[in-house]
Amino acid sequence: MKYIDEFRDGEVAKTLALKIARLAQPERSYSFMEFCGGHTHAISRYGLSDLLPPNVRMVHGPGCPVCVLPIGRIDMAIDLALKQGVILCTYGDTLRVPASEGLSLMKAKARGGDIRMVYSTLDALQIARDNPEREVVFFAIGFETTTPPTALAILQAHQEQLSNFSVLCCHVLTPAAISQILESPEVRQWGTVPIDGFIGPAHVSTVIGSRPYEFFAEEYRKPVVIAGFEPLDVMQAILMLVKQVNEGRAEVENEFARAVSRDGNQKAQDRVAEVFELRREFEWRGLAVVPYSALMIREKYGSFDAERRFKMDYQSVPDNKACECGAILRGVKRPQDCKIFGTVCTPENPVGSCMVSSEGACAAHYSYGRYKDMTP
Amino acid sequence: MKYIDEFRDGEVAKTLALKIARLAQPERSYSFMEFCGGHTHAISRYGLSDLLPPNVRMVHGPGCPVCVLPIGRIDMAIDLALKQGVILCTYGDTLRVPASEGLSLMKAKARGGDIRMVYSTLDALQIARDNPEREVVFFAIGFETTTPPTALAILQAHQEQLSNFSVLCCHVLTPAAISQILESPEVRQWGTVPIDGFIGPAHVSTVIGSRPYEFFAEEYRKPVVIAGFEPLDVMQAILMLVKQVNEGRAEVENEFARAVSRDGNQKAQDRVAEVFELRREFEWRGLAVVPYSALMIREKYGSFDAERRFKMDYQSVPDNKACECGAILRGVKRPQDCKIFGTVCTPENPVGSCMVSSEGACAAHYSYGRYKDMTP
Amino acid sequence: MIEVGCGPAGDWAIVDLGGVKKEISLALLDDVQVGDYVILHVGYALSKLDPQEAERTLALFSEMAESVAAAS
Amino acid sequence: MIEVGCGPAGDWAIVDLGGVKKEISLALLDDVQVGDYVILHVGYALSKLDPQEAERTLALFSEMAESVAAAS
Amino acid sequence: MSEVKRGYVRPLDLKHGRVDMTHGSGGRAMVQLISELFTRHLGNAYLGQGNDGAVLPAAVLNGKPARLVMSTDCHVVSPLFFPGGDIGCLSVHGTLNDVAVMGATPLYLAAGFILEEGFALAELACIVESMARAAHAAGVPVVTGDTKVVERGKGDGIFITTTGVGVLPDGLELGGARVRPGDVVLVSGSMGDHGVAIMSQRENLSFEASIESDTAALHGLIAQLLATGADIRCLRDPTRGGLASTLNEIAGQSGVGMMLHEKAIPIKPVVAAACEFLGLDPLYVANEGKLIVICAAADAPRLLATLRAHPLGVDAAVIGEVMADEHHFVQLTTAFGGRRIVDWLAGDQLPRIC
Amino acid sequence: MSEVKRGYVRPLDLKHGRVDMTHGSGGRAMVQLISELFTRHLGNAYLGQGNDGAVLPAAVLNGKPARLVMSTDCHVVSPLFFPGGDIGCLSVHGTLNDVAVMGATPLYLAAGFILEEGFALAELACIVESMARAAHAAGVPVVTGDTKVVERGKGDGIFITTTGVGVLPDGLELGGARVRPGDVVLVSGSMGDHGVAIMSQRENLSFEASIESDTAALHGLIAQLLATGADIRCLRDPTRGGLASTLNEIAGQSGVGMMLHEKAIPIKPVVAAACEFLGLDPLYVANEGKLIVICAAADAPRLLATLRAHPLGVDAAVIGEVMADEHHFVQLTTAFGGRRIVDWLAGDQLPRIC
Ligand code: SF4
Ligand code: SF4
Ligand SMILES: [Mg+2]
Ligand SMILES: [Mg+2]
Ligand SMILES: [Mg+2]
Ligand SMILES: [Mg+2]
Ligand SMILES: [Mg+2]
Ligand SMILES: [Mg+2]
Ligand SMILES: [Mg+2]
Ligand SMILES: [Mg+2]
Ligand SMILES: [Mg+2]
Ligand SMILES: [Mg+2]
Repeated sequence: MKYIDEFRDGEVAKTLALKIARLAQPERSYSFMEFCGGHTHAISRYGLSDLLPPNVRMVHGPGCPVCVLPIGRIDMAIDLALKQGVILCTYGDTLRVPASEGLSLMKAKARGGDIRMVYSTLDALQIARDNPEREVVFFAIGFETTTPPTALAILQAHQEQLSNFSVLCCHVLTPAAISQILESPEVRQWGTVPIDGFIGPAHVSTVIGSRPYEFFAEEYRKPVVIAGFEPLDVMQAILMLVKQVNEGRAEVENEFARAVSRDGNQKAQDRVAEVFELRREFEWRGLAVVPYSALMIREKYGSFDAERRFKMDYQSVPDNKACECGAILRGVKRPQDCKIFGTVCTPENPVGSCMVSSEGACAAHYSYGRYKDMTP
Repeated sequence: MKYIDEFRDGEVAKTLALKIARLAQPERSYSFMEFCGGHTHAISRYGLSDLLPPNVRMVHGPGCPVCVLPIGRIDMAIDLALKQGVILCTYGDTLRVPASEGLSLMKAKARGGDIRMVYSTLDALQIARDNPEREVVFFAIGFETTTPPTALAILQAHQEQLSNFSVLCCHVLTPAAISQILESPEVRQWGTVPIDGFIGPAHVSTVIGSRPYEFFAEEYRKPVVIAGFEPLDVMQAILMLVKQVNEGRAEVENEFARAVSRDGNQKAQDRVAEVFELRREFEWRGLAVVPYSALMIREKYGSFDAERRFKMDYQSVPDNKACECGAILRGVKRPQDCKIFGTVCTPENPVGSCMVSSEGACAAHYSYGRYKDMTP
Repeated sequence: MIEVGCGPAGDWAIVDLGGVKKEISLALLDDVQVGDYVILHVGYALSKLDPQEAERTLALFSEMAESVAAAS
Repeated sequence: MIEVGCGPAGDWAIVDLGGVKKEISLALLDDVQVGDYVILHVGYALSKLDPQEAERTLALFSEMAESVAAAS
Repeated sequence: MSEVKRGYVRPLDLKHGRVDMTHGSGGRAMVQLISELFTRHLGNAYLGQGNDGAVLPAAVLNGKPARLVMSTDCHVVSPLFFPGGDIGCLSVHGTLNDVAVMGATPLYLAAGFILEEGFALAELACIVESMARAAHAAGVPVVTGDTKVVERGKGDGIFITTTGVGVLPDGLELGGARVRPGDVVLVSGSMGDHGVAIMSQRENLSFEASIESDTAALHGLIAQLLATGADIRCLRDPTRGGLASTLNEIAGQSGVGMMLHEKAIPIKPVVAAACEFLGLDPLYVANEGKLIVICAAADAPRLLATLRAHPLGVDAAVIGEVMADEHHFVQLTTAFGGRRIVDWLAGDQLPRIC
Repeated sequence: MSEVKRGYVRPLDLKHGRVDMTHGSGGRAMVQLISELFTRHLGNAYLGQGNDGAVLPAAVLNGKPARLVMSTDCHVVSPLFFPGGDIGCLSVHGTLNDVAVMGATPLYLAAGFILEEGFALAELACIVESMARAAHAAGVPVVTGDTKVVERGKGDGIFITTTGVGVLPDGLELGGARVRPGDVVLVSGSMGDHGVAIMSQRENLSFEASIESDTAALHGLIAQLLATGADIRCLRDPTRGGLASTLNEIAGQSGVGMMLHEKAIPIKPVVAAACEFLGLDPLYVANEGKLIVICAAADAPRLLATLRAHPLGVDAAVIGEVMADEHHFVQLTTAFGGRRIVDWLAGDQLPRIC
């Protein structure tokens, strides 16, 4: 597969690893946060941490779309399916995120909810066309990559006057999350986990471009390297971050220049701006309520807003007490620091959202990396 | 079972048989028509013809409710189920009656029609209550016995304002059918099958009483004996008919006096009169179009009339050319006179309606009596 | 007929036939008492059974039987 | 990207990835040509892949490799 | 760092849990369902092997290699729980009986479960326990199995397909084709109990009647019949389609006719009454613990005696004879003195009974 | 009076006909379906016996009584027809393979059909013909069967449960619990073909890829492996849950760990590409004609050679080793030089693949 296989070459990886090992200064330690779940997955899937020297440590960030959904948002979706009787369409991983009362969308489906996994908003629109007598709600989650398709779906529904279609909008914003982490008292105060730099998102950046990261680099003096999702991309980005740290630089560099420009995809940004506006505040799992960190549907398209249509109010629900997802999403704790990791909480019976998707830190560590925790 | 077992006593039957054999005059033959399918079934089920002398012959009449339904009426029901998407409720035997294009309600059900067998109009009402978002149509067939429950269902739906319930009314009238047979040119002209008397209906007569038969007895000089559905009732009625014929009488006698009065069930008649009025004409299978032989829903309850609600027109459809159901229903032919009896037409694959219900002449003969046709 | 007058409108009854109990409607028949026998059709009682007439009919059969027995 | 401009609005395309062909939407991306490589997400093309930049990145890897090889 | 506690698995929620699609995925959720429900209740050394199939001791009878008998039945009964039983014990009896009526000693059962998404684990547990009890009582283990989960609306709670294997001694030949004119037809008890018990639960019929399904394993009774050494031509359990359809099947296989005697056929009054209500003929109603025995006339009395001496055969009766008839009609002399055909069941307006 | 033409039955309408409830009633309509479809295509002397079960020759291998192996699988695959196969042949291969991986020679199959009201008889005929071809090619007859019909909306067209019986020579012991550290893991060919072929047909995925299911009967290949006399510990077909789940199962049974080598695992480029699209890992995708062989290290080379010499094993490869590990982890060295766990499949967002 062109432009994929070349970026997965194990031989090249070895040399990159060697280079990182040489550049990393033994007397200091490097902690880099990969913001994106896609990077988390690549790191675990390819066993990248085995290739890094012990003093270069990757910290998982809050960029797994399902991980940051608070329980109350899943509860709203379940309510739509079970109480309002809608056809609820959603992306696959969302199905297993734990909600209140031991439910999840998967379990709500087993209880009779008409919940359908879709691969694209186009599928959800088609389901709405095919079931004119039913209400069809698309449970829209994700960062800036999944937002433009949702915007297009609403524009399309508007044009077709598809009056049985609506969207439960839970789209969130990457820059707001990064700010929150950088301003989190824990992250700033807990001396043992300083973040020395960020691997910037791949797909998100194709949409928003590299410019939004310039603020962080300057304001918080943190180097950012935007990287593709392939393992060599990640290795290269780490190398570039080590260099910046060594050289005392804090710049935005673009390892993923083959797909990311400084300004991003203007057409996609326009569509998003047409349909959505900033939410005054939004609760994230692990990051608490973050001001202006999410999108809501504009008044003009209000008839496609499931929250308006079904007169729903968001109810905050506390996470399971034992669950450390919040600290993990902020990069303060690691999965293995959670007392119930791998026992009560497993991918089959996730207690927290980080145990659901393979982009979640706990699931990635459980599925790919927990051999490291074992006493040999 | 009290009042049932006593009327099925085989020992008594033997003495009744002996008595009939003695009374029946060897030089003449007796042909009696049992109007009702219930009697047809009893005769076959208990093997009554084995107990009769050869010159006493029973002729099956048109009193099997599903047998007299013309194809076009079943087509209307199928259309409601397949094209209008209603929940169609009907009594069991109706499911297998052949319709156009090789269909039946059973096959329409396999093709996706939501067709439900009910035991009572009460079930149909309940289905309508349970499915407020669906149209529910009760396919109402039968003679004067099933008409009062349909009338009650409409009155009840009216009272409850059950606006998704309606009735495809195919209720027919016994006296009109008997008249038609007596006035049928074939029956009157075809010298070989003179009808010497009638066994009058059991359950129908509990509703309409014995009075309506007095007209036939007088006008056409035919004895009528109303009989219960138990085998001894039938034997006794035959005995009474033989006597009347021998004595040259043509009276209405009531063997079923334990349940039938001269005036019938006035309450039931009132309910029927409240809801229904005479149809100007109705096509019967085998008897062609018979004037004033069926009921339709009065204007007042017109919103419960499926024909009005779904703007349906009755389309007459000719029977299968080979099928002799018409002649059989008029008593002119016997099942075994049909060329396709037992070969192309069997209870599994009925071609005509008489092969469907065990009250139908062909099905009764096929299922219970065809050993008699076999060369030994 | 083992129970009469149940249901909201009081026109329901429970009948017993050889140990099988079933709820039926009395909406088409007045004055039914516990102990009465009724003719049933599609869930409705259509008419009461007159025990005297039943006995008379049965007697007619027996009479026949006797007269035949006497004659043969 | 093996076919571009299908569908009623002309913003559909068929992509080929290692022998797998799939219909995707070009509604978020202009000026796509047959032969272009694109970044896909949930059925949409999000951006075009710049072959020169890709080569440059790959060259960067190789360069590293050489420099390491030379050093060791 | 807390070390992973090895082997810990949060147990199935047997009270409120439901089957979901992950239980059929081939992953750990499926393995958990199998071990906490199926293996736990049905467990035996064979099932415990946990391989793709069960390895079973050789098919040997009295030291000699014996022929095998194999039979399979899908069970789709609705409702799943009915007076006198449930789909679990029914699925054991239904297949054991098919093996046993061949004259074979049933040895092993396999069970395949098709579960509908949303099915309550509590009901599943009841059903599996009932299967386990039935298999245990019959002395025939469930040695292998399979579980699939289908989406809601693509199934009906649970379907169970069981397959039985048994051994048949050399020299014993039973079968529908071995019946000859002059043979005698017996039944082991009253007809129609199972079907009426099922129908009494059907929503829009729901009558009340003290009738239970007769579901039972017949191989014990059959072993006693075979031990008499009588000349048995054919054994069969009159399940779906009832006595009438089963006898028509045999008549066709052997190319004979039969004459039954209505008065001789045992039918419980309450079953007769329920059939009267529903307009059904009890001869077409299903049984799940009854046996048809067709034997040489001379052997009928002692087989009848053997039947009646067994708890499952107390109401046994001789109900008719086999005769030559090129039309293969099953006929009946009515209690009334008349005669009629007892034909195959035509159509079906009954609920799913097995 | 026209005499009844004996034996005449209007044939099934295989072109436009559909399954209706009467086909499951136990009456003549059901008998007709069985004879015109099932017996006609699957027909053999055993099935032709037409009794409640099939009487089968004794379980003897080389003149000695042999142990039996029994296995059952329910097949609920959707769609019913997919590139390279259909539910009919799949239901034959799926069960034959489970018997064969036990080391047994499959001898007999039983088949239970659960049909949904409305299912087209034409499709049913295609499926039964495909089963018949597969059974014929494998030399294993379907000796007994059962058919049930459920109401529309209570099934999904057709479910087929097959049960296989085979014989296992004395002395041959294979099983998931016999694997030891130092053993070698082989696969007979590329992983994930079947699952990707199924997914390519899924309505809202529907991608185009020239990939066919690998569904095939493996007992011929297995016989050749056994004939080498090599020390095979365990054979298994990595079906539902794919290679990953199957190896985890074995690791748990034997109490060992495994180390696989990503580069060594054969995966077709088109399968890799489809998995890339769908965000799946091919190690979790189902196969229906592939074999896992775990053997003593010394025997790996000749087993690999034997596999590669067979048409079903041309792409065979050694993919890893067994090692001691009290945690029973299956691990993998990535093509990248890293190391990770290959865990059980968790969750399931895949269509029904078997
Ligand atoms: S292991 Fe589970 S409970 Fe603990 S932090 Fe991770 S997701 Fe939350
Ligand atoms: S046998 Fe069939 S076709 Fe002939 S008259 Fe009777 S119902 Fe009609
Ligand atoms: Mg069977
Ligand atoms: Mg059975
Ligand atoms: Mg049987
Ligand atoms: Mg299996
Ligand atoms: Mg269902
Ligand atoms: Mg199996
Ligand atoms: Mg299998
Ligand atoms: Mg297997
Ligand atoms: Mg069967
Ligand atoms: Mg379906």
